[in-house]
Amino acid sequence: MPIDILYFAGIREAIGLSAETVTPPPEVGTIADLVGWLASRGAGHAEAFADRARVRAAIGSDFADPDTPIVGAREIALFPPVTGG
Amino acid sequence: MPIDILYFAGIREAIGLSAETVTPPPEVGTIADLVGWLASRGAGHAEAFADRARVRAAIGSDFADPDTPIVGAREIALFPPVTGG
Amino acid sequence: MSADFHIRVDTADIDIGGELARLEALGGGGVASFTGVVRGGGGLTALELEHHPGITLAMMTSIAEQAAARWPLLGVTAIHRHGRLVPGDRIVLVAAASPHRAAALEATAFLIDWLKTRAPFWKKEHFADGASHWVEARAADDEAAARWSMKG
Amino acid sequence: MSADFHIRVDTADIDIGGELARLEALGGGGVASFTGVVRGGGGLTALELEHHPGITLAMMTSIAEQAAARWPLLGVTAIHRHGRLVPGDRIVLVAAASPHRAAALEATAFLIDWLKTRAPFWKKEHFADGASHWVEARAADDEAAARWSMKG
Repeated sequence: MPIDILYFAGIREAIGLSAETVTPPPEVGTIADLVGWLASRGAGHAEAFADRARVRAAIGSDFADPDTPIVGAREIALFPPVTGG
Repeated sequence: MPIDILYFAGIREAIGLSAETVTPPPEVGTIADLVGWLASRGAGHAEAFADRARVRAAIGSDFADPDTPIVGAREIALFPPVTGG
Repeated sequence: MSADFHIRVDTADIDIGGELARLEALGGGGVASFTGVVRGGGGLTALELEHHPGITLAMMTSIAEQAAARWPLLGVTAIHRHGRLVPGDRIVLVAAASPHRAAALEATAFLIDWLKTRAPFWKKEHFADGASHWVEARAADDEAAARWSMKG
Repeated sequence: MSADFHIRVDTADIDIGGELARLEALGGGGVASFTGVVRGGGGLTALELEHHPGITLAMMTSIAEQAAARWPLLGVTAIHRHGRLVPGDRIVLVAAASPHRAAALEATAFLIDWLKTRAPFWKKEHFADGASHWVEARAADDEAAARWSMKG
Protein backbone atom coordinates (compact mmCIF):
# COMPACT_ATOMS: atom_id res chain seq x y z
CA MET A 1 0.00 0.00 0.00
CA PRO A 2 1.63 3.30 -1.03
CA ILE A 3 2.16 5.91 1.66
CA ASP A 4 2.67 9.63 1.09
CA ILE A 5 5.67 10.77 3.11
CA LEU A 6 5.98 14.49 3.89
CA TYR A 7 9.32 16.00 4.94
CA PHE A 8 9.80 19.28 6.75
CA ALA A 9 12.57 21.69 7.69
CA GLY A 10 16.10 20.23 7.86
CA ILE A 11 14.88 16.75 6.93
CA ARG A 12 13.22 18.15 3.81
CA GLU A 13 16.39 20.02 2.91
CA ALA A 14 18.70 17.02 3.43
CA ILE A 15 16.51 14.77 1.29
CA GLY A 16 15.81 17.48 -1.28
CA LEU A 17 12.13 16.60 -1.44
CA SER A 18 9.10 17.91 0.40
CA ALA A 19 7.15 14.73 -0.29
CA GLU A 20 7.41 11.35 -1.91
CA THR A 21 5.19 8.31 -2.25
CA VAL A 22 6.71 5.02 -1.13
CA THR A 23 5.59 1.42 -0.71
CA PRO A 24 7.57 -0.09 2.18
CA PRO A 25 7.96 -3.87 2.43
CA PRO A 26 5.63 -5.69 4.88
CA GLU A 27 8.29 -6.01 7.62
CA VAL A 28 8.24 -2.21 8.02
CA GLY A 29 5.67 -2.12 10.80
CA THR A 30 6.32 1.00 12.86
CA ILE A 31 7.43 4.58 12.48
CA ALA A 32 10.94 3.55 13.63
CA ASP A 33 11.01 0.79 11.01
CA LEU A 34 9.89 3.25 8.36
CA VAL A 35 12.60 5.77 9.25
CA GLY A 36 15.24 3.02 9.16
CA TRP A 37 13.98 1.83 5.80
CA LEU A 38 13.83 5.34 4.34
CA ALA A 39 17.38 6.06 5.57
CA SER A 40 18.65 3.38 3.19
CA ARG A 41 17.16 5.03 0.11
CA GLY A 42 20.08 7.38 -0.57
CA ALA A 43 22.74 9.67 0.80
CA GLY A 44 20.30 12.52 1.44
CA HIS A 45 17.92 10.21 3.26
CA ALA A 46 20.79 8.78 5.32
CA GLU A 47 21.90 12.26 6.31
CA ALA A 48 18.34 13.35 7.10
CA PHE A 49 17.82 10.46 9.49
CA ALA A 50 21.38 10.15 10.89
CA ASP A 51 20.26 11.37 14.32
CA ARG A 52 17.20 9.24 15.05
CA ALA A 53 16.62 10.94 18.39
CA ARG A 54 15.79 14.11 16.48
CA VAL A 55 13.21 12.60 14.14
CA ARG A 56 9.55 13.25 14.91
CA ALA A 57 6.54 11.87 13.07
CA ALA A 58 2.85 12.40 12.49
CA ILE A 59 0.40 9.96 10.94
CA GLY A 60 -2.21 12.07 9.23
CA SER A 61 -2.77 14.92 11.67
CA ASP A 62 -1.65 13.05 14.82
CA PHE A 63 1.83 12.98 16.29
CA ALA A 64 3.19 9.44 16.46
CA ASP A 65 5.87 7.70 18.57
CA PRO A 66 8.63 5.59 17.01
CA ASP A 67 6.79 2.40 17.99
CA THR A 68 3.44 3.51 16.55
CA PRO A 69 2.24 0.99 13.91
CA ILE A 70 1.94 2.46 10.45
CA VAL A 71 -0.54 -0.10 9.17
CA GLY A 72 -3.26 1.62 7.18
CA ALA A 73 -1.49 5.00 7.20
CA ARG A 74 -2.03 7.07 4.05
CA GLU A 75 0.14 10.04 4.94
CA ILE A 76 3.10 10.18 7.31
CA ALA A 77 5.11 13.31 8.06
CA LEU A 78 8.72 13.21 9.27
CA PHE A 79 10.38 16.27 10.75
CA PRO A 80 12.74 17.57 13.43
CA PRO A 81 11.38 18.56 16.85
CA VAL A 82 9.05 21.51 16.37
CA THR A 83 10.38 24.83 17.58
CA GLY A 84 7.04 26.50 18.04
CA GLY A 85 6.00 29.74 16.48
CA MET B 1 -5.44 80.61 54.41
CA PRO B 2 -8.01 79.73 51.70
CA ILE B 3 -8.13 76.14 50.51
CA ASP B 4 -9.63 74.96 47.23
CA ILE B 5 -11.91 72.02 47.94
CA LEU B 6 -12.77 69.69 45.05
CA TYR B 7 -15.80 67.38 45.23
CA PHE B 8 -16.32 64.28 43.13
CA ALA B 9 -19.05 61.80 42.26
CA GLY B 10 -21.88 61.45 44.84
CA ILE B 11 -20.30 64.02 47.14
CA ARG B 12 -20.20 66.54 44.30
CA GLU B 13 -23.84 65.82 43.45
CA ALA B 14 -25.07 66.10 47.05
CA ILE B 15 -23.31 69.43 47.56
CA GLY B 16 -24.18 70.67 44.08
CA LEU B 17 -20.70 72.06 43.53
CA SER B 18 -17.59 70.57 41.95
CA ALA B 19 -15.32 72.99 43.83
CA GLU B 20 -15.39 75.77 46.37
CA THR B 21 -12.80 77.87 48.16
CA VAL B 22 -13.06 77.92 51.94
CA THR B 23 -11.07 79.34 54.86
CA PRO B 24 -11.54 77.01 57.82
CA PRO B 25 -10.96 78.31 61.36
CA PRO B 26 -7.59 77.49 62.98
CA GLU B 27 -8.95 74.58 65.07
CA VAL B 28 -9.62 72.63 61.85
CA GLY B 29 -6.32 70.76 61.82
CA THR B 30 -6.91 67.48 59.99
CA ILE B 31 -8.86 66.04 57.10
CA ALA B 32 -11.42 64.66 59.59
CA ASP B 33 -11.77 68.11 61.17
CA LEU B 34 -12.24 69.64 57.73
CA VAL B 35 -14.96 67.18 56.77
CA GLY B 36 -16.77 67.81 60.06
CA TRP B 37 -16.54 71.55 59.54
CA LEU B 38 -17.70 71.37 55.92
CA ALA B 39 -20.66 69.15 56.93
CA SER B 40 -22.04 72.09 58.94
CA ARG B 41 -22.14 74.44 55.95
CA GLY B 42 -25.54 73.38 54.66
CA ALA B 43 -28.03 70.59 54.02
CA GLY B 44 -26.21 69.38 50.89
CA HIS B 45 -22.90 69.31 52.72
CA ALA B 46 -24.47 67.46 55.65
CA GLU B 47 -25.91 64.85 53.29
CA ALA B 48 -22.64 64.52 51.38
CA PHE B 49 -20.69 63.78 54.55
CA ALA B 50 -23.36 61.87 56.50
CA ASP B 51 -21.42 58.60 56.19
CA ARG B 52 -17.91 59.59 57.25
CA ALA B 53 -16.59 56.06 56.66
CA ARG B 54 -17.23 56.58 52.95
CA VAL B 55 -15.35 59.86 52.60
CA ARG B 56 -11.88 59.74 51.03
CA ALA B 57 -9.47 62.63 50.59
CA ALA B 58 -6.44 63.76 48.66
CA ILE B 59 -4.21 66.72 49.43
CA GLY B 60 -2.90 67.92 46.12
CA SER B 61 -2.19 64.69 44.23
CA ASP B 62 -1.70 62.47 47.30
CA PHE B 63 -4.34 60.42 49.06
CA ALA B 64 -4.69 61.46 52.69
CA ASP B 65 -6.02 59.72 55.84
CA PRO B 66 -8.61 61.34 58.12
CA ASP B 67 -5.87 62.27 60.61
CA THR B 68 -3.57 63.85 58.02
CA PRO B 69 -2.84 67.49 58.94
CA ILE B 70 -4.10 69.98 56.40
CA VAL B 71 -1.74 72.76 57.36
CA GLY B 72 -0.31 74.36 54.24
CA ALA B 73 -2.67 72.52 51.89
CA ARG B 74 -3.75 74.55 48.85
CA GLU B 75 -6.08 71.99 47.28
CA ILE B 76 -7.98 69.19 48.97
CA ALA B 77 -10.25 66.75 47.17
CA LEU B 78 -13.09 64.89 48.92
CA PHE B 79 -14.77 61.93 47.29
CA PRO B 80 -16.29 58.47 47.85
CA PRO B 81 -14.07 55.36 47.66
CA VAL B 82 -12.79 55.06 44.10
CA THR B 83 -14.33 52.28 42.06
CA GLY B 84 -11.51 51.95 39.59
CA GLY B 85 -11.83 52.18 35.84
CA MET C 1 16.01 48.59 30.66
CA SER C 2 14.43 52.05 30.39
CA ALA C 3 10.80 51.92 29.41
CA ASP C 4 8.79 54.14 27.11
CA PHE C 5 5.62 55.28 28.91
CA HIS C 6 2.47 56.33 27.17
CA ILE C 7 -0.16 57.31 29.74
CA ARG C 8 -3.35 59.16 28.89
CA VAL C 9 -6.81 59.94 30.24
CA ASP C 10 -9.22 61.46 27.78
CA THR C 11 -12.64 61.28 26.24
CA ALA C 12 -11.59 60.08 22.77
CA ASP C 13 -11.90 56.47 21.60
CA ILE C 14 -8.76 54.33 21.84
CA ASP C 15 -7.04 53.28 18.60
CA ILE C 16 -6.00 49.80 19.71
CA GLY C 17 -4.15 48.90 16.51
CA GLY C 18 -2.17 52.14 16.52
CA GLU C 19 -1.32 51.95 20.21
CA LEU C 20 -0.11 48.36 19.98
CA ALA C 21 1.87 49.11 16.81
CA ARG C 22 3.81 51.75 18.74
CA LEU C 23 4.77 49.15 21.36
CA GLU C 24 5.63 46.56 18.68
CA ALA C 25 7.99 49.10 17.13
CA LEU C 26 10.08 49.17 20.33
CA GLY C 27 11.62 45.90 19.16
CA GLY C 28 11.09 43.79 22.29
CA GLY C 29 9.44 41.03 20.36
CA GLY C 30 6.31 40.70 22.50
CA VAL C 31 3.39 42.96 23.29
CA ALA C 32 0.60 42.00 25.68
CA SER C 33 -2.59 44.00 26.08
CA PHE C 34 -5.89 44.13 27.85
CA THR C 35 -8.83 46.12 26.51
CA GLY C 36 -11.88 46.80 28.61
CA VAL C 37 -15.21 47.41 26.93
CA VAL C 38 -18.39 48.73 28.56
CA ARG C 39 -20.76 45.82 29.08
CA GLY C 40 -24.46 46.17 28.47
CA GLY C 41 -27.19 44.15 30.13
CA GLY C 42 -29.58 44.90 32.97
CA GLY C 43 -30.93 47.86 31.04
CA LEU C 44 -27.67 49.80 31.21
CA THR C 45 -27.72 52.61 28.69
CA ALA C 46 -24.61 54.60 29.64
CA LEU C 47 -21.69 54.80 32.00
CA GLU C 48 -20.40 58.14 33.19
CA LEU C 49 -16.79 58.24 34.35
CA GLU C 50 -15.50 60.97 36.59
CA HIS C 51 -11.91 61.37 37.71
CA HIS C 52 -9.64 63.70 39.65
CA PRO C 53 -7.65 65.31 36.86
CA GLY C 54 -4.93 66.46 39.23
CA ILE C 55 -3.99 63.00 40.43
CA THR C 56 -5.07 60.41 37.86
CA LEU C 57 -2.13 60.82 35.49
CA ALA C 58 0.36 61.01 38.36
CA MET C 59 -0.95 57.76 39.82
CA MET C 60 -1.13 55.99 36.46
CA THR C 61 2.42 57.03 35.70
CA SER C 62 3.58 55.85 39.10
CA ILE C 63 1.98 52.42 38.65
CA ALA C 64 3.51 52.13 35.17
CA GLU C 65 6.90 52.89 36.71
CA GLN C 66 6.32 50.21 39.33
CA ALA C 67 5.55 47.72 36.56
CA ALA C 68 8.73 48.70 34.71
CA ALA C 69 10.74 48.25 37.92
CA ARG C 70 9.30 44.79 38.50
CA TRP C 71 9.43 43.37 34.95
CA PRO C 72 11.87 43.95 32.06
CA LEU C 73 9.65 46.19 29.94
CA LEU C 74 10.50 48.29 26.91
CA GLY C 75 7.24 50.16 26.98
CA VAL C 76 4.01 50.58 28.91
CA THR C 77 0.78 52.06 27.58
CA ALA C 78 -2.17 52.88 29.81
CA ILE C 79 -5.10 54.81 28.38
CA HIS C 80 -8.33 55.37 30.25
CA ARG C 81 -11.38 57.18 29.01
CA HIS C 82 -13.62 59.43 31.05
CA GLY C 83 -16.94 61.07 30.34
CA ARG C 84 -20.04 59.36 28.99
CA LEU C 85 -19.65 55.89 27.45
CA VAL C 86 -22.22 53.45 26.13
CA PRO C 87 -22.16 49.63 26.01
CA GLY C 88 -19.65 48.48 23.43
CA ASP C 89 -17.38 51.49 23.90
CA ARG C 90 -13.77 50.86 24.85
CA ILE C 91 -13.06 52.18 28.32
CA VAL C 92 -9.45 51.21 29.02
CA LEU C 93 -6.34 49.83 27.33
CA VAL C 94 -3.22 48.65 29.09
CA ALA C 95 -0.34 47.11 27.22
CA ALA C 96 3.29 46.25 27.80
CA ALA C 97 6.21 45.41 25.50
CA SER C 98 8.95 43.06 26.63
CA PRO C 99 11.47 40.56 25.29
CA HIS C 100 9.79 38.02 27.61
CA ARG C 101 6.20 37.06 26.95
CA ALA C 102 5.48 36.19 30.60
CA ALA C 103 6.79 39.61 31.68
CA ALA C 104 4.57 41.40 29.16
CA LEU C 105 1.51 39.42 30.24
CA GLU C 106 2.15 39.68 33.98
CA ALA C 107 2.80 43.42 33.76
CA THR C 108 -0.45 43.80 31.82
CA ALA C 109 -2.34 41.85 34.50
CA PHE C 110 -0.75 43.99 37.24
CA LEU C 111 -1.66 47.22 35.46
CA ILE C 112 -5.26 46.28 34.71
CA ASP C 113 -5.83 44.99 38.25
CA TRP C 114 -4.65 48.32 39.58
CA LEU C 115 -6.61 50.36 37.05
CA LYS C 116 -9.85 48.45 37.61
CA THR C 117 -9.64 48.74 41.40
CA ARG C 118 -7.38 51.54 42.58
CA ALA C 119 -7.38 54.15 39.84
CA PRO C 120 -9.17 57.29 41.00
CA PHE C 121 -12.31 56.98 38.91
CA TRP C 122 -15.96 57.00 39.86
CA LYS C 123 -18.58 55.41 37.66
CA LYS C 124 -22.24 56.26 37.42
CA GLU C 125 -24.56 53.82 35.71
CA HIS C 126 -27.57 55.07 33.78
CA PHE C 127 -30.45 52.72 33.00
CA ALA C 128 -33.21 52.59 30.42
CA ASP C 129 -35.90 53.28 33.07
CA GLY C 130 -34.23 56.60 33.93
CA ALA C 131 -32.58 55.35 37.13
CA SER C 132 -28.92 56.00 37.78
CA HIS C 133 -26.52 55.27 40.59
CA TRP C 134 -22.87 55.51 41.49
CA VAL C 135 -21.06 52.16 41.38
CA GLU C 136 -19.76 50.99 44.77
CA ALA C 137 -16.17 49.80 45.24
CA ARG C 138 -16.03 46.01 45.06
CA ALA C 139 -14.13 43.91 47.59
CA ALA C 140 -13.27 41.22 45.00
CA ASP C 141 -11.46 43.77 42.89
CA ASP C 142 -9.53 45.03 45.90
CA GLU C 143 -8.38 41.49 46.54
CA ALA C 144 -7.20 41.11 42.95
CA ALA C 145 -5.10 44.23 43.29
CA ALA C 146 -3.89 43.22 46.77
CA ARG C 147 -2.34 40.01 45.35
CA TRP C 148 0.25 42.17 43.65
CA SER C 149 1.33 44.12 46.72
CA MET C 150 1.96 40.80 48.51
CA LYS C 151 4.40 39.71 45.80
CA GLY C 152 8.05 40.58 45.44
CA MET D 1 -20.30 29.49 27.53
CA SER D 2 -19.76 28.64 23.86
CA ALA D 3 -16.75 30.38 22.39
CA ASP D 4 -16.23 31.91 18.99
CA PHE D 5 -12.98 30.57 17.50
CA HIS D 6 -10.95 32.38 14.91
CA ILE D 7 -7.90 30.30 13.99
CA ARG D 8 -5.71 30.98 10.97
CA VAL D 9 -2.27 30.26 9.55
CA ASP D 10 -1.30 32.31 6.55
CA THR D 11 1.34 34.53 5.01
CA ALA D 12 -0.55 37.83 5.28
CA ASP D 13 0.14 40.46 7.93
CA ILE D 14 -2.12 40.46 10.98
CA ASP D 15 -4.59 43.33 11.43
CA ILE D 16 -4.35 43.61 15.22
CA GLY D 17 -6.94 46.38 15.57
CA GLY D 18 -9.47 44.55 13.41
CA GLU D 19 -8.93 41.20 15.10
CA LEU D 20 -9.29 42.64 18.60
CA ALA D 21 -12.36 44.66 17.57
CA ARG D 22 -14.04 41.40 16.55
CA LEU D 23 -13.42 39.99 20.05
CA GLU D 24 -14.54 43.23 21.73
CA ALA D 25 -17.81 42.98 19.80
CA LEU D 26 -18.62 39.67 21.53
CA GLY D 27 -19.67 41.73 24.55
CA GLY D 28 -17.65 40.00 27.25
CA GLY D 29 -16.16 43.23 28.49
CA GLY D 30 -12.50 42.21 28.39
CA VAL D 31 -10.09 41.23 25.65
CA ALA D 32 -6.50 40.18 26.33
CA SER D 33 -3.92 39.70 23.61
CA PHE D 34 -0.33 38.84 22.94
CA THR D 35 1.41 39.85 19.72
CA GLY D 36 4.78 38.40 18.77
CA VAL D 37 7.09 40.38 16.51
CA VAL D 38 10.24 39.11 14.78
CA ARG D 39 13.23 40.43 16.70
CA GLY D 40 16.33 41.64 14.90
CA GLY D 41 19.84 41.66 16.28
CA GLY D 42 22.83 39.38 15.72
CA GLY D 43 22.70 40.15 12.02
CA LEU D 44 19.36 38.43 11.52
CA THR D 45 17.88 39.45 8.18
CA ALA D 46 14.94 37.07 7.85
CA LEU D 47 13.03 34.27 9.47
CA GLU D 48 11.50 31.51 7.40
CA LEU D 49 8.60 29.63 8.94
CA GLU D 50 7.56 26.23 7.73
CA HIS D 51 4.61 24.26 9.03
CA HIS D 52 2.67 21.07 8.41
CA PRO D 53 -0.46 22.37 6.75
CA GLY D 54 -2.36 19.18 7.47
CA ILE D 55 -2.02 19.39 11.23
CA THR D 56 -1.34 22.98 12.28
CA LEU D 57 -4.92 24.22 12.14
CA ALA D 58 -6.25 21.07 13.79
CA MET D 59 -3.80 21.44 16.67
CA MET D 60 -4.40 25.19 17.04
CA THR D 61 -8.14 24.60 17.11
CA SER D 62 -7.73 21.87 19.68
CA ILE D 63 -5.66 24.06 21.99
CA ALA D 64 -8.18 26.90 21.62
CA GLU D 65 -10.92 24.46 22.64
CA GLN D 66 -8.85 23.43 25.66
CA ALA D 67 -8.55 27.08 26.65
CA ALA D 68 -12.31 27.58 26.26
CA ALA D 69 -12.93 24.50 28.43
CA ARG D 70 -10.61 25.79 31.16
CA TRP D 71 -11.64 29.46 31.27
CA PRO D 72 -15.00 31.20 30.66
CA LEU D 73 -14.22 32.61 27.21
CA LEU D 74 -16.52 34.18 24.66
CA GLY D 75 -13.94 34.08 21.89
CA VAL D 76 -10.44 32.93 21.05
CA THR D 77 -8.31 34.21 18.20
CA ALA D 78 -5.03 32.58 17.21
CA ILE D 79 -3.31 33.68 14.02
CA HIS D 80 0.15 32.53 13.03
CA ARG D 81 2.08 33.55 9.97
CA HIS D 82 4.30 31.31 7.91
CA GLY D 83 6.72 32.00 5.08
CA ARG D 84 9.45 34.60 5.05
CA LEU D 85 9.35 37.33 7.71
CA VAL D 86 11.80 40.10 8.50
CA PRO D 87 12.58 41.80 11.83
CA GLY D 88 9.66 44.01 12.86
CA ASP D 89 7.08 41.79 11.16
CA ARG D 90 4.26 40.42 13.29
CA ILE D 91 4.51 36.66 13.54
CA VAL D 92 1.70 35.63 15.88
CA LEU D 93 -1.39 36.99 17.61
CA VAL D 94 -3.35 35.24 20.30
CA ALA D 95 -6.28 36.87 22.03
CA ALA D 96 -9.19 35.91 24.23
CA ALA D 97 -12.44 37.61 25.22
CA SER D 98 -14.01 37.00 28.61
CA PRO D 99 -16.22 38.65 31.22
CA HIS D 100 -13.30 38.06 33.65
CA ARG D 101 -10.04 39.86 33.03
CA ALA D 102 -7.93 37.20 34.75
CA ALA D 103 -9.52 34.52 32.56
CA ALA D 104 -8.77 36.46 29.38
CA LEU D 105 -5.16 37.06 30.43
CA GLU D 106 -4.51 33.52 31.67
CA ALA D 107 -6.03 31.99 28.54
CA THR D 108 -3.84 34.26 26.43
CA ALA D 109 -0.74 33.17 28.38
CA PHE D 110 -1.73 29.50 27.98
CA LEU D 111 -2.26 29.90 24.22
CA ILE D 112 0.96 31.77 23.56
CA ASP D 113 3.01 29.35 25.66
CA TRP D 114 1.63 26.51 23.60
CA LEU D 115 2.07 28.30 20.28
CA LYS D 116 5.65 29.34 21.03
CA THR D 117 6.69 25.84 22.09
CA ARG D 118 4.40 23.11 20.81
CA ALA D 119 2.88 24.41 17.62
CA PRO D 120 4.18 22.47 14.62
CA PHE D 121 6.38 25.15 13.13
CA TRP D 122 10.05 25.13 12.16
CA LYS D 123 12.02 28.34 11.91
CA LYS D 124 15.08 29.02 9.80
CA GLU D 125 17.15 32.08 10.58
CA HIS D 126 18.93 33.94 7.79
CA PHE D 127 21.83 36.25 8.60
CA ALA D 128 23.48 39.19 6.87
CA ASP D 129 26.67 37.18 6.24
CA GLY D 130 24.69 34.65 4.20
CA ALA D 131 24.60 32.00 6.92
CA SER D 132 21.34 30.33 7.84
CA HIS D 133 20.28 27.63 10.27
CA TRP D 134 17.21 25.93 11.63
CA VAL D 135 16.31 27.02 15.16
CA GLU D 136 16.55 24.24 17.75
CA ALA D 137 13.73 23.52 20.20
CA ARG D 138 14.41 25.25 23.51
CA ALA D 139 14.04 23.49 26.86
CA ALA D 140 12.94 26.67 28.65
CA ASP D 141 9.99 27.03 26.31
CA ASP D 142 8.99 23.43 26.89
CA GLU D 143 8.97 24.10 30.62
CA ALA D 144 6.75 27.15 30.15
CA ALA D 145 4.23 25.04 28.24
CA ALA D 146 4.55 22.15 30.70
CA ARG D 147 3.38 24.37 33.57
CA TRP D 148 -0.05 24.36 32.01
CA SER D 149 -0.42 20.62 31.72
CA MET D 150 0.38 20.31 35.44
CA LYS D 151 -2.48 22.61 36.36
CA GLY D 152 -6.13 21.74 36.85
